[in-house]
Amino acid sequence: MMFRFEVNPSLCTGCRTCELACAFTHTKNQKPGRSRIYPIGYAKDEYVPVTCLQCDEAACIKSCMFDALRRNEETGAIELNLERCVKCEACVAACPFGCALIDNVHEEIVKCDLCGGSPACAQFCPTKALEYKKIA
Amino acid sequence: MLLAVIRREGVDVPALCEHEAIEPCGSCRLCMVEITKKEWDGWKNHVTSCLYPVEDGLIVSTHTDQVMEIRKTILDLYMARCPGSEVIQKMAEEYGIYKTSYITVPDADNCIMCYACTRICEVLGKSAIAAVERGHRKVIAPPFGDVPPDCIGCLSCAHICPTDVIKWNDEDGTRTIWKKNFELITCKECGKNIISREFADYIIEKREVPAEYFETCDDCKRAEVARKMGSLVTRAKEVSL
Amino acid sequence: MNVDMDKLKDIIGRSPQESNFLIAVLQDIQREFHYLPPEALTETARALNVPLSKVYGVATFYNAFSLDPRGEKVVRVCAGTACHIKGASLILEQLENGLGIKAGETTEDMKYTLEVVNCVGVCAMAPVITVNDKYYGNVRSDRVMRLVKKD
Amino acid sequence: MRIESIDQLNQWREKCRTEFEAQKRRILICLGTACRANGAIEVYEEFKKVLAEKNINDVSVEAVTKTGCHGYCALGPLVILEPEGTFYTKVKKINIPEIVEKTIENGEIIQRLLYKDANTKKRVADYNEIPFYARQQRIALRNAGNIDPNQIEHYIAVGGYQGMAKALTQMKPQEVIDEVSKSGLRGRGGGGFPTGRKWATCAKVESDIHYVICNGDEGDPGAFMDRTLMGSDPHSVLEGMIICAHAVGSIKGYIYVREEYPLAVINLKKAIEDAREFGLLGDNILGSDLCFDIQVNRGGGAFVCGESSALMKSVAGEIGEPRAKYIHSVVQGLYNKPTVLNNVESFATVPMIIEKGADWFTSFGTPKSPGTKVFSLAGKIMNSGLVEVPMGITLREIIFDIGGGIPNKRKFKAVQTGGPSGGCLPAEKLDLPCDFDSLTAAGSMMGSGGMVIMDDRTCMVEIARYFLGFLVMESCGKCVPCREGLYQLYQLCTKICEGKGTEEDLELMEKLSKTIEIGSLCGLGKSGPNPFVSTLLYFRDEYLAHIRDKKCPGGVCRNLITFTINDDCTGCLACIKACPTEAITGEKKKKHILDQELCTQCGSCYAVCKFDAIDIT
Repeated sequence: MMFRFEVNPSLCTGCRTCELACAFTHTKNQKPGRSRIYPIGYAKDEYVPVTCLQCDEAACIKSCMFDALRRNEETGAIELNLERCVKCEACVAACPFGCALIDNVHEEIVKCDLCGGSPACAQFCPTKALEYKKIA
Repeated sequence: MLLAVIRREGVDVPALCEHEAIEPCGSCRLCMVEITKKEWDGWKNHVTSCLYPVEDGLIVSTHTDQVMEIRKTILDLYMARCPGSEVIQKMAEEYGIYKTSYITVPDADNCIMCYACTRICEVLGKSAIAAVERGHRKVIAPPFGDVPPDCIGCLSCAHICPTDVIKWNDEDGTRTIWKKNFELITCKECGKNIISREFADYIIEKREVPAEYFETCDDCKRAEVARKMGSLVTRAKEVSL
Repeated sequence: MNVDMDKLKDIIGRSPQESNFLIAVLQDIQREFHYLPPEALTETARALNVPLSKVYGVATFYNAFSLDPRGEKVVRVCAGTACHIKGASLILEQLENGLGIKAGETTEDMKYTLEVVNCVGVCAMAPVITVNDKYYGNVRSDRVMRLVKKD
Repeated sequence: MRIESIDQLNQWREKCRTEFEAQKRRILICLGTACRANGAIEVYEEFKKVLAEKNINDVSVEAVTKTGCHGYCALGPLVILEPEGTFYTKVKKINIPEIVEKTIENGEIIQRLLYKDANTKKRVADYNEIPFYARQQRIALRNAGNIDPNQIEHYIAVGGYQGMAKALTQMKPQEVIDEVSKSGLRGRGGGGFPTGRKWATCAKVESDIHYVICNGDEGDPGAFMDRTLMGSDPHSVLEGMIICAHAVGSIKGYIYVREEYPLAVINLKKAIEDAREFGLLGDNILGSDLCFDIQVNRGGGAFVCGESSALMKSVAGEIGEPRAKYIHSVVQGLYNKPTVLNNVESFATVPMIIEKGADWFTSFGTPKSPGTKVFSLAGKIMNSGLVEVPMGITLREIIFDIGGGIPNKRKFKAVQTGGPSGGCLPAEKLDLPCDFDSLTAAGSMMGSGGMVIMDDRTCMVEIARYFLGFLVMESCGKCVPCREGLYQLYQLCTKICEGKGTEEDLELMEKLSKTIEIGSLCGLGKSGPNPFVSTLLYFRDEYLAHIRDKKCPGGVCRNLITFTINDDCTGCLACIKACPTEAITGEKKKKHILDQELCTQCGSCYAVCKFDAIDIT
């Protein structure tokens, strides 16, 4: 089974619910960290939610010298093992889409892990601009 | 290793020199625990759990009086060695030590000589720094105490250091660490600092990541993604109109 | 100080160019030059394909190596247990005063280097000093300076 | 010439033996390091020169044999004239013409060069009758001082490589292991681990390669057995290693020799070359399946490299830092391959066990510590040197009967055994048998066999401080209890020596010692506090004297002693010349005066005074 984010920018209102959902889902120590997803405005009142594409040839995995990023074969998500991460930011620099992020609150790298298979961002998107769909 | 199992079970055992990205080395001795087995007839041993292989039938005690005494003494010794380290102070306070019983080591910095930095640099494949001298005179330093020729300015050593001893500075597109200056790649769009040129080159060479990925910062790359997707939407709208 | 690079390469070339010969190569260089010049470490690192930091680490870890040029005569005071209880520290003190340097240092005229060694294994003749490769046993503190000067 | 079978070896042996024995008159000159330092090389050259000039019947220049250390280092240079066994001590170059003329030509013994028994005042001609030798049982030292270490023919002539031949041609590897196990041989490097068990474990590990390493990194200050063995009888070490290689299935061996032992390196290298030439090392040794070669690695000069895992790191060309040995090095040793590591003396003993059998070996020593042990005697003792005695002999026998007791009529205070990791035993323990378990139980250890004897002019607190200082310098610095703990222990001990210590300090030291013992990563750290712990156990009063009374009973700690000149002063001026601070003044033949203001308590005057005229209080 394969899942994929389906983004319909025309439905996105830039309400940032996805951001909140992401940050709270990954909350640690009562401090909500940085979201892994961003609605980015590209024109007046026009937004696109941008998040990790879990690339097949992932530059983030390749660039990590310490093997902290690995693909979860079950969900297909590229997951960051924080215990192995030394915060060198190589993945942040290498991701061609800018989707490996730095969380300045917890001082660590954050990376979309598809919430273990059912991404909160898609679940909470009020306009269905973002959907997590089965494709095969 | 045993430490991972102990932690998995939710038991808090302190450790300073341990990190998943590097091989355990057993230098800080804080993760020491008492082990025994039924068939050992009451014989006990103290081992560093970061290095001890997991075995069937092992009975592990993490907080016996003896173990606590060892941790206390070690933290007491650390307090004499690293009088300025907040990490050490906090840890020691948890064990009821507020002031060291020993003489403060002259000229000591906050380095606890755990080799995390040298080990991570070795994993990286550079080994730009190493332990120099031995015994109580030992320090972590680049060759000849000079600018390390093999350093690529990735900051892994500084980030992994448990007591934050390794200082670095990013200023005006230049990164300085171990007294060595590195050119920082600045985003061609917004001018934000990305990573050092040498580190990027190393990744490009070793891991075959396209060089152009490193030319723009993450913010600008995301904005670019949004722009591209947006343009598709705009075009679709134009078509439907 | 200029180092004869040809000689250096020749010495390094005598051993197999493998990392496990690092200590042996450094020992050969030390024997030839009486210390390890910086060029020697860099060249060894290159030839044996060992990180320079490790070469430097090894060179500073072991007593056998010196990173500073040493004097014509290397005076070593044995500080083994037997020598210690027979007054080695007094002998060291006399030498330090007499030569005007501390243990581990070299006189400015590059004539003498003073070192303390753990044990040279001639405990039967304690206290012992060696001057270059020559051993002197049952050394007396009041005569040690004369001994060193005449050697 | 390559020896390819046991028959060829036996033929060669016959030839060597005939040649060796044809030389009726042999002049053995000890060229051990101590004798060398006292001019043994000049003695050797002079003998050859004089004999060449004289041209005496039956006594050719070849009769002059340079041997390795004979053990009685205190009396060097030593010259032994065979076949009578006449033992000349402290021989000088100028004595040679006389020896040649009188003893060699006319059979007359020169009395004044003979050993003089301190008690009976009698001169002894045959060295076997000298107490120093009479009590010894030489197994490991069997050839030391009797053969030229650089001539493989000598070793062959006296029965060398016979044990190896037996093992290779008549015994399966398991049989060799069984024999060694049965002999009860325990590691002579100090740990006392059963050698047979070590070999058996290693042999069982499946691996593409097994290594054999000989630990010749004799780092204990005050010990010199291994130096002597490697320098005087290198082939015995090689033979032991070859037997081990056969037992565990190894093809590659290393000998790790201490940097400070140049002679041992030279002699070992020569022995290896010769053994290779005769096919005793290399492929298919004696026509068997065994292919084995040995390489000499010079140590870098670090005490910690005596520790097995550090030594293996050093052999691999790295920094000698130990690793935690939760997986033993017999399973994962050098380059992570199964490795047998034994001490020089253990390997030198093995050929005799194979040749003569385990039962013969267990006839010496005690049931739990069979065999003999080489001890080096040094410090405040009459007969310093090397002795090999059966295990279980008491300290008293070694120190007083063999060692001749304490010089200058001083009192015995303590004996330090086992080097920096060992401990100091007091006079009450003199009747303790010397075996692995008794010494450990008494708070010391066998170690490699170094014994440093101390008289009443030794301060036990200062000795503890000395060893701690040594260990602080020699700690590799990897783990905290050892690096920081020993440093603090040393600082506290220094405080006591300076008269600034308190009883709380002592308590803190005891507590700290416990943590270092349990918490350290390797043996160096774990045994690091031993010098302090054992001196405190037996000499607590001395610590208290420093703390409470601000006195140093041994008269060593400078802050706590005063020097005075008593009426025995003859006015010889010696102390005046020796005093570095010009604190002593006076005229010839008049009692000298010491100015306490200027005195730095360095002890120079005491060291030079021949009339016991300096008092230390």
